[in-house]
Amino acid sequence: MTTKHREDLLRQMIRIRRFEERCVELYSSTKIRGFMHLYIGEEAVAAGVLGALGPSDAVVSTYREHGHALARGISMEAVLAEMYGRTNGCSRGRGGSMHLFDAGRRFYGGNAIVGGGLPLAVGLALASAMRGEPVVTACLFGDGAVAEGEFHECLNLAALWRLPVLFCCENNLYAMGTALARAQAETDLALRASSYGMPSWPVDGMDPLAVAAATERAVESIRGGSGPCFLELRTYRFRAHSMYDAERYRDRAEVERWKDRDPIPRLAALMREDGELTDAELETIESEVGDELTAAIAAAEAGPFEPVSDLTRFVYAEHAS
Amino acid sequence: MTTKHREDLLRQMIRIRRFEERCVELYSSTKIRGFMHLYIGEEAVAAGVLGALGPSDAVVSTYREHGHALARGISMEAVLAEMYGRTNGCSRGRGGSMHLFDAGRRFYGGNAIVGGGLPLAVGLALASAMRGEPVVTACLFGDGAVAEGEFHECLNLAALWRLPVLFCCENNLYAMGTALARAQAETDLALRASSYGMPSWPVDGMDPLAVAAATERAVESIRGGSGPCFLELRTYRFRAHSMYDAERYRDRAEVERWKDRDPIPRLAALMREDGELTDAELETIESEVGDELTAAIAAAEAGPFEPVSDLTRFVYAEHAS
Amino acid sequence: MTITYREALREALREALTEDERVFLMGEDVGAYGGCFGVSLGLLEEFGPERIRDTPLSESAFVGAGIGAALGGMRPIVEIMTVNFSLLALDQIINNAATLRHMSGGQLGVPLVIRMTTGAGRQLAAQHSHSLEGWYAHIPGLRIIAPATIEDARGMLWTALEDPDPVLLFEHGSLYNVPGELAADAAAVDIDRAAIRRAGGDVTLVGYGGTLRTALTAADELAADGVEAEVVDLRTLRPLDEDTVLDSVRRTHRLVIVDEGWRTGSLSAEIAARAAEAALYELDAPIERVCTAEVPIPYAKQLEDAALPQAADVVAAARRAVG
Amino acid sequence: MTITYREALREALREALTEDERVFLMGEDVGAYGGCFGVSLGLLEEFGPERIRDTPLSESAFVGAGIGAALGGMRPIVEIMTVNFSLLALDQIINNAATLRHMSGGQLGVPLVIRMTTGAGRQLAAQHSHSLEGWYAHIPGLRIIAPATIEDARGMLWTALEDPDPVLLFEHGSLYNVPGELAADAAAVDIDRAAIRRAGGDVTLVGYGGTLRTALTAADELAADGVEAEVVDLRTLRPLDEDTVLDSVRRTHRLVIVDEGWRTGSLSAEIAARAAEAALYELDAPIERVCTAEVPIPYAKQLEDAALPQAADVVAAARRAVG
Ligand SMILES: Cc1ncc(C[n+]2csc(CCOP(=O)(O)OP(=O)(O)O)c2C)c(N)n1
Ligand SMILES: Cc1ncc(C[n+]2csc(CCOP(=O)(O)OP(=O)(O)O)c2C)c(N)n1
Ligand SMILES: [Mg+2]
Ligand SMILES: [Mg+2]
Repeated sequence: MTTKHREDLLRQMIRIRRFEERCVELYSSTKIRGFMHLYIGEEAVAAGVLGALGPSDAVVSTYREHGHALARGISMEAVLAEMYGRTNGCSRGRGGSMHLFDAGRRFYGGNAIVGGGLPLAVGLALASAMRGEPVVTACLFGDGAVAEGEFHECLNLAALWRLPVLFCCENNLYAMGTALARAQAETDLALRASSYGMPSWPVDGMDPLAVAAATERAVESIRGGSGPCFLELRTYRFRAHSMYDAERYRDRAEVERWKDRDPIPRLAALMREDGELTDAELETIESEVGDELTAAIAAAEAGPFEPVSDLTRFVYAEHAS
Repeated sequence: MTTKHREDLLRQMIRIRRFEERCVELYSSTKIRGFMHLYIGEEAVAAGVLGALGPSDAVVSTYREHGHALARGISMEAVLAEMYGRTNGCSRGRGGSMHLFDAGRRFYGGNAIVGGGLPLAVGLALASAMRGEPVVTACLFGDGAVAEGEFHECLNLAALWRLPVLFCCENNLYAMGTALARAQAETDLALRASSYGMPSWPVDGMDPLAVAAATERAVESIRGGSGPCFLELRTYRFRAHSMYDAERYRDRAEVERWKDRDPIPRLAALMREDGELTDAELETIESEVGDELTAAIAAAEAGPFEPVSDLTRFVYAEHAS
Repeated sequence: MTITYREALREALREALTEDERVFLMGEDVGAYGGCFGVSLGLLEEFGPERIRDTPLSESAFVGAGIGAALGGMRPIVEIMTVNFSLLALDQIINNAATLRHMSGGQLGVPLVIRMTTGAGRQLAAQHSHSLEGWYAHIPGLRIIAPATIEDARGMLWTALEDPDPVLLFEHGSLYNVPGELAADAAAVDIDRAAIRRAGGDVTLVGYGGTLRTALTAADELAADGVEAEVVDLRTLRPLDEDTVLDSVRRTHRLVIVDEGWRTGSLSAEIAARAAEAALYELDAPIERVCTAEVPIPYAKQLEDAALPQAADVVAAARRAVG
Repeated sequence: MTITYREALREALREALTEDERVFLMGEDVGAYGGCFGVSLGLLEEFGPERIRDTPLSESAFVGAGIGAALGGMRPIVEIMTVNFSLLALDQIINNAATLRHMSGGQLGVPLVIRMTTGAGRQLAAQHSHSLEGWYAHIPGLRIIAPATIEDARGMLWTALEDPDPVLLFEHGSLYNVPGELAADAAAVDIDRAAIRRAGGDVTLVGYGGTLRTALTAADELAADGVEAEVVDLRTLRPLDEDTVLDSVRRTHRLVIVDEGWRTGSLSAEIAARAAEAALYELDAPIERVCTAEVPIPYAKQLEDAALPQAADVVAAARRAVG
């Protein structure tokens, strides 16, 4: 892997981290409202997976998707303005944190029903297959979604029809307050997925290099026409499930142990060791990200609100006539 | 296995076969209406599975359940009267062929939504487990149900909570006109089920002795508290899916090959070989079954219709007051 | 030419598959079996398994896949065998199909047609006899259509496919075998307006889908008695063409609504409410609703008949209204 | 004592678990997490994991398991986090819970209580803001209740558990933190009758669940203007206590219905229809409905506020009715 590639991964993770740290503040000052789910700790997955996709590939995500959206190239301004409920938001302010969309970048949300995105991904893949386009649809979802019926229906359908779907299970060991072992009879999710007859493997989701490598391998296989793949990305969320969560269901110590594996300092250290990163360079990244963020906040805050008279727009298509 | 046991299995299969053969005639003469699904060819499963259960065990079934109902001890009269829509039917004529019930015999239907019975079975098993009763809930469903989300949710839940459920998949290779290989990415259903971490095994569903033996083994394990089991009962329906089916989706020759394995003559031949059955004894069984059937038809036809003034009964409980 | 409702639907499918290569049909047993009610019989042979796709029993996945395929540039027609099984796909229909355009601030659209059989009357009992098309009409973002005539069975599909939003098309199970005349050049029909199927000045009878015939039969009977009923076929249940209904009421001053939904919360309630909001002073008699009894549909014939709206009930209601 | 709606619900759960050993609570995160809205906080510690059961994310399975457990002699309380996710369990609710008694000719009963949070108003956007309790009221075999007051939050659960049929209990998300007075000896309440929460002779305002407050606020504003509104809280949405509503209309001759459902096909339509059927000649003004706009609920606050029924809208409607 080139230095440039590693640096991209590092920068992407830092962008996501700093962005969300700021979101917490903005939420506290009630600039952001509704439900908000932080990705902090899981950045290696977004950086690694999204970084391995091409612009014509499609992405389907969850409500914990700030990181996915940013890594897909949606600007900080568009994401933040969305959370501010402004028309310069990537969903015009109608979606909020859980519903980021960007049709041009083939980013199909932002789905807040656990498991609800999987059928969309299967359908997007079906469309590209029928149109003969060499496109991969990446579908990100959590370990909690694995228990839902739609998971099963979709893995079977994708495998049966050999559709170009990359199933990316972000296994952060909890679905809200429910630990994996209290939700799954078989906790080895890659093993479970392999029972549908598709290549599946577990990946260290705290290591962006491993995530990137695994995704590249899978994408190559899928684009080659051999049907879907499944990646179990073993990761952890450092923060609460949402902004209203007292975290009664896990130990502080467990969280601390995982924080020792924080992907950002880990990659930075590795790059430093390999002579690929100096303190000054890291500074530069941080300050560029800081500037990007400051500008994004300013732009988001300057965005106009949709007039109430437009309330019922976008329920049905607007006819040209 | 004792001669008595074998004879019981044979008699049960003959009862079901003759009953349904008559149903076809009664359907043609429009005495029976609505949807009707025949079990002919699959009798070894009903005889073997239901015969291995005790009276306090619970049963959840499908719309193809005449055989299950009869093998559970619901009388021919009650089943037939139900299909006639009479109040002496086992569901008072409100259910018809697809909705046979008998609360006293813990026969919980008769469910016409594919996969819809599985959650009920999980719940019945949960209730018996919470009440400390040594009861098994047998849940019968087809290969088609395996693709439904509820299959997945229920197998996981039962395995996770180690509930006393016996999952009995009647794999007759078709879901209506859809051959198994066109519905399942992995056609070895016992293997699929084992991925939920429960003991699963395939059984020759054309052999009532094998079915009975496998069920006994599974029931013993479940009653011993080791959680659910899964049986894949490999069988075949000799007739059309329902009364409206031109069977475009399969070869006559395939059907004929399976008919060579008809469980009734097969068991009869075996018993004859082993000196357990004479032609005269078989005659006797047939004529006893014939008499039972004749009496059942007479009783069904004599049953009263529910008065229209009672239409809205049984929507809510009738309060004593 | 004379053709059945089923054949008219099939012709519409054939035309769509022929005219637009983005169109494909997907659902349980639409291919090898020929469709559970025979609507798609022969299409697999004609268009091949890529475009006539049999699915596993996975309503949520294949309906959702239809939504995804629509997002991806196709024009899927998804068949759910019957409305009864659509409950398993409801999350996809409501939370995705009906919602994506709005949630994305207008970026996405879901040009999807979902066909399903609806209705009771064939002794299929409680789990196979739902009439939920009126219930679906509650959901913004969906368009709900219910062809009641041969012409609409032939013509509504193409119009639905041209709609950039999701359309649910409900075929009443008791209509498939009904024959009728169809012009050789029959083509797409408008789906924006309700239709007056019979003119009359004494009372307005509103029906749709399976209840149009009930209303027309009742109208004939009333006519024999000298009462001229105007019969309105809603055709599209969402958005409702309120104007056609209310205009009729303004002429007849009496309103009887025939609805196969369970009375409480059926579409008939919405129509009655709109009349009570917008035409209260035009009403010369209380609004009458002839609906399905509030009971899961029983198997026994006499009970099922009693549960469903019958022409005689409509006649009685109209007589009460006319006074 | 002063207690919040949330605490009142928790007290009701605690009482049920204490009084009846067949009762247990099952759902996503009801245990270790304490309930997604904190309703069941502390109950796991008090009653243990056998009776406070965290489930995997499998709405259809655990709702269906609740039905099965009820058949098996237990008295389950199933929590679906929010009504939005109940769509995934709808087949079980409609085709099993609501139907088994009838299909079995009266042999089986499903004494199950399903609790869920409903409603919008907290900027949770389209997939998390449904108000479908009125929609559920269409289904025979179900009882639908919606506690709008502290007393009802405390008292309805026990009554629901004593019901031999399935009861869906809808808790409005914006009420959890609302405090109120509760008598120390508060106990089960009747769920058969609607309640008049404010007497008045000029206009009837009907609300339920989350819209009761809206109606009461509007009534206060109207009173300042000399218009005395009577406010009816439906409490039970199915079966509807039509008498209480119509009696009030017969006194006031004006009807305004406040409903958080989307206007078309909302419960408000049913109430309007019943008034138009049974009390047409009592109405001195067209019926008014103040409902949610026909749009998936948007995230942005000004849009969400505009979409939902507000007290000012109710005041305006009442003024139109009073004329
Ligand atoms: C169908 C459904 N059920 C419940 C919820 C409420 N809920 C939101 S997030 C969540 C946990 C999901 O866990 P997981 O899939 O592991 O994703 P994570 O939050 O860990 O990223 C739950 C239960 C929901 N949104 N959708
Ligand atoms: C959810 C659902 N989808 C579709 C149907 C229509 N349908 C009835 S039986 C059947 C085939 C089921 O096949 P299988 O489970 O293998 O059982 P079999 O009929 O072979 O005994 C189908 C598709 C249904 N009843 N329920
Ligand atoms: Mg998780
Ligand atoms: Mg089968």
